[in-house]
Amino acid sequence: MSEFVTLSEAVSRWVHAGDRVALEGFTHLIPFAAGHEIIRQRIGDLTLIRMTPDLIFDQMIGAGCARKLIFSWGGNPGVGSLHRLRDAVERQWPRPLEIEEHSHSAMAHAYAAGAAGMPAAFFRGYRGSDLPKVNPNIKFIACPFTGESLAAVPALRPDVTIVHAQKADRRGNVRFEGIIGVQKEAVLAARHAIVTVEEIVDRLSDEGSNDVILPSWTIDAIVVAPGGARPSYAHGYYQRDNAFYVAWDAIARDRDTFQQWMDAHVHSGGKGSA
Amino acid sequence: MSEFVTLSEAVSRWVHAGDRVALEGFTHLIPFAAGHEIIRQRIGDLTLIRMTPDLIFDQMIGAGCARKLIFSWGGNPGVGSLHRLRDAVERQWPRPLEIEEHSHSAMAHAYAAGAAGMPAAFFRGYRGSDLPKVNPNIKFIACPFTGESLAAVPALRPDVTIVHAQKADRRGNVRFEGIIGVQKEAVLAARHAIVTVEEIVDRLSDEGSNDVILPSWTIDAIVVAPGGARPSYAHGYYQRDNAFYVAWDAIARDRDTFQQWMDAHVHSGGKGSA
Amino acid sequence: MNASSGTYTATEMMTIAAARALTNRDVCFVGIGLPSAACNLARMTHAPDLALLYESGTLETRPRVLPLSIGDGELCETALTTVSVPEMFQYWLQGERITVGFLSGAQVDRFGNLNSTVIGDYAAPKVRLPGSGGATEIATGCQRIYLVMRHHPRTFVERLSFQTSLGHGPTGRERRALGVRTAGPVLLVTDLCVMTPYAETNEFEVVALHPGVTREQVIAATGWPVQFAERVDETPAPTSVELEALRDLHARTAAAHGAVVTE
Amino acid sequence: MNASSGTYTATEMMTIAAARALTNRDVCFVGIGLPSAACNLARMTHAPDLALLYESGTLETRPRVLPLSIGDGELCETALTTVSVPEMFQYWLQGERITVGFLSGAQVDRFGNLNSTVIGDYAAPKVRLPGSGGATEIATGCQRIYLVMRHHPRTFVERLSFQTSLGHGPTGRERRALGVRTAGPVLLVTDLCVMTPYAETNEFEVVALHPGVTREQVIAATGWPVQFAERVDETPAPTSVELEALRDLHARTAAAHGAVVTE
Repeated sequence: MSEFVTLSEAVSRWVHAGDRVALEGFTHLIPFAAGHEIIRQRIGDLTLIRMTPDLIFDQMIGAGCARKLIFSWGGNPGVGSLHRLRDAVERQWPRPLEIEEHSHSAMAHAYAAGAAGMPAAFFRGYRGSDLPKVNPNIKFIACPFTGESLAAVPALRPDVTIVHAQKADRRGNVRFEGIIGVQKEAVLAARHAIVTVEEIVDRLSDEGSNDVILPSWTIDAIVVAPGGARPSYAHGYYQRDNAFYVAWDAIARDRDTFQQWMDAHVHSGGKGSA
Repeated sequence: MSEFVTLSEAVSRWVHAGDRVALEGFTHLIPFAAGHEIIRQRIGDLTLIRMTPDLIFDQMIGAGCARKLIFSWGGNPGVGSLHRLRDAVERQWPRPLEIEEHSHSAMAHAYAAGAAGMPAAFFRGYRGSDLPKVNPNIKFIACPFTGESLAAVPALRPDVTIVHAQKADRRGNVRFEGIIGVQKEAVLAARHAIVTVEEIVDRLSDEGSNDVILPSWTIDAIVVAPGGARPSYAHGYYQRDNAFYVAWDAIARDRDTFQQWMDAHVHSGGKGSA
Repeated sequence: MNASSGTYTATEMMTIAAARALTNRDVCFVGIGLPSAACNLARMTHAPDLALLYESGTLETRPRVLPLSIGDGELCETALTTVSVPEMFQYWLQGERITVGFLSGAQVDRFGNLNSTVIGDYAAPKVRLPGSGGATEIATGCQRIYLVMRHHPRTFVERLSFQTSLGHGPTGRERRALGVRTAGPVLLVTDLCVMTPYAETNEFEVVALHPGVTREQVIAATGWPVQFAERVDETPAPTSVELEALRDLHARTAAAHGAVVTE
Repeated sequence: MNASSGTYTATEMMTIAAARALTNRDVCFVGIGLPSAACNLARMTHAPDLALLYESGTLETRPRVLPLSIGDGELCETALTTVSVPEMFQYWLQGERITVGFLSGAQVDRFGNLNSTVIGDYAAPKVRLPGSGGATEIATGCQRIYLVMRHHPRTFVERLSFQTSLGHGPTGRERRALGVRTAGPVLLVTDLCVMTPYAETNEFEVVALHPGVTREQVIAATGWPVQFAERVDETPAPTSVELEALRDLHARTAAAHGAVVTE
């Protein structure tokens, strides 16, 4: 059963140094507030998992939280590079970063396999790509019926998954709307789950619906964090801050301007809740 | 792109003797009207595919349409046996019926694999069951990462899938509501798809929704067939006729009463449309 | 099977004893029939937060009447949400999110293995039963399995015609050998008694007799030489609260379905 | 790269030439950037029923402005419906429901293989690029692949640093050997020309030069000894309808995003 707690408590109870931590949200509903709290609590040695690292992992990697990154597309969408990610991979700053690199299809299948309790995902993938040469976690099996070669990757099983959603009800059930990405699978694949939400409501949806809802008993902690996905967006609540995504390119390009920005906007902020 | 046609045209154009035909709908939205049209057109030698054969396959099997049945639970829900199915299996009447028997989990995975373009489905199943001893389409593979034994079944790839839905819009997109079962997967797994619907509407859903909708370009034929799921039900339109499910037990128990019922209610009915 | 014992029937005792095994924190995968009555009774009495899932995809459903089928509209209308059937089997059952699976069958053996496929030879069956449905993977995917079945020598058998669903296996020891991590059947409630597996053998033995039931009745109704635990309790008789809730549920159900409902 | 040729830029010519390749019956998996502009231009001009899918799960989306990212709210708000990302990759892409996949990359070779992973050695890269994203399985899952890239010798290379996505393979013949049934890259539109694979070798050759572009310009901008088809046409210049639609789209986009948008 989920508990309603502060962001600071959620992160300190369920995120530990060395954990495998997934923060999902496909462009939409990226859990920035929670990522910043991890940075503030200086939790390190993490294996960070995310299909699209985006600015949040650029910040966490630049802040030194990550030992390893599992990902499938590491850019600033529509803008260009993630400079802190590149600095870590190309120049080991602020520390070396091990990478496990996949395609989107593989990551999506691996989360779904984790949610489904499978040890691995099997799919038609990686044909003719060099990625299997550099990632030993990509293997191939023969279909027992047709003999076709199929790709296999281990299921993703984060120690904790953190996502942001629009609404929770008072019983701690959570609803996702709009671009729902891989959030449901990432939560169900994890040992523990933290969900930050825009607000608590009395009723999540109409009777007899097929809405995307996770029951309370699949979640450990719910944190009310209005604006917790900014500068990404929350469908029905606020828009993506595209200008900030563009501005980030200049901020992150230089180690000093990055650290100044982090000091001013992350380390100084958020005591106890978002 | 889907075409709007009559039931009679849909069945004669897309269902042929010898085809593998799935009629899905999990208790809810069972495409009875379409099944009756197949019986009226006396299309035979079919491989019928359905997780829960229900009354519709009892009728089609009793009418002699089926050469083979692929299924996972063949009862009259809450009532008892499907007597026409039993008569075919136990006493080869009106003709011998080959059966390929699975569990629900296997059938659901096999449809999903068909929808996903996979040759087979891989899942954690059939452990300790005798079903693999009697169904050569159940195999096991070793997980390439953990060595765990995992079940494999061939993907289901019907020649044609027939389902019933609440609504189509004028462009031929279709929305499913309520208990959605395995209909989406069954349609996407098939070479051709026929959808019978309660009504045509101007607008299927609100802006920005996650509703269960199949685009026009995944469907061949749309047939307006109000009541086309009776005596099963259509969420938002009409209730399940539970009394008929109970009454069917006596009708189907005897070959003569079955044939009289079929003559009176199926063969005499539905010319050209439902 | 309406042998009344005082002011309640044996079936009522069975349903109530089964309902008592469920707790407020359980997440339960519900089969139709006896399990459905027991699960909803528990939810309507001592376990209001019990989460019930049916294989039709309804998550946390709260039906006001018992469904006739596993996919009745009532289940969807009162659910937290309804997911697809593949999702139900992939993320919820196989994902091991379910604490209790409630099963029944046409035959059970001493190790809680179930047959719901055929009586007689598979290729030329004497009786063709409905088949597995969800049972095969429910039996291995849920953390624990509770069984509810009417006691009868043709049902409680020495040897299954067909093993549809794994209990503790033909020798009582197969789960671990097959790599199955879940506990399997830990409770068997009948209209005569309550049984649990003896720790060393996994053979189901009688741990409680329902009020008024004798050991001889159980022995006569069991197709194998049934064992009794060192200490055999008497099942507490139904309370008036339990009985009233169960009878109200059945009355509402009969009124809603407008027809007899087999249980 | 704003070399204007008359009253339109080379980038406008490229986008318009790419848009023309799409038909009203196509179902198109759209990458961000150049592909997105071309696909939406086609939808707004000659192919109003063109179905656009973005990997964020938006089915048949009709954005009024170009998205900055692949998951902008605009895509969801104007979609027929929005599915999960696993479903998008399982049922829609891998299910081979898509007729055209539009891709770009940091490097392309003569056989349409793409690199979007690293420049230099993988373990110690000179430049770490974003990586595959959806591209690896888009390249094999869609019936046909159209490529749109700016022509430059560092982009059109003799040898890729890393083969992220399969075109016709390192020798032009690998698709069939790998059991891939889809056609792969059949069109490459640049800011200088239009290229298609020569049937016998699958090597991309120039089949049309954009107005005012010379063979020498193409040769200078290509990192391999580029071939020209026996007959080389001139790409029809943008019509005023095409140009106006594209410029309106960019103007609406700039207004909506309130910032510069890289294309």
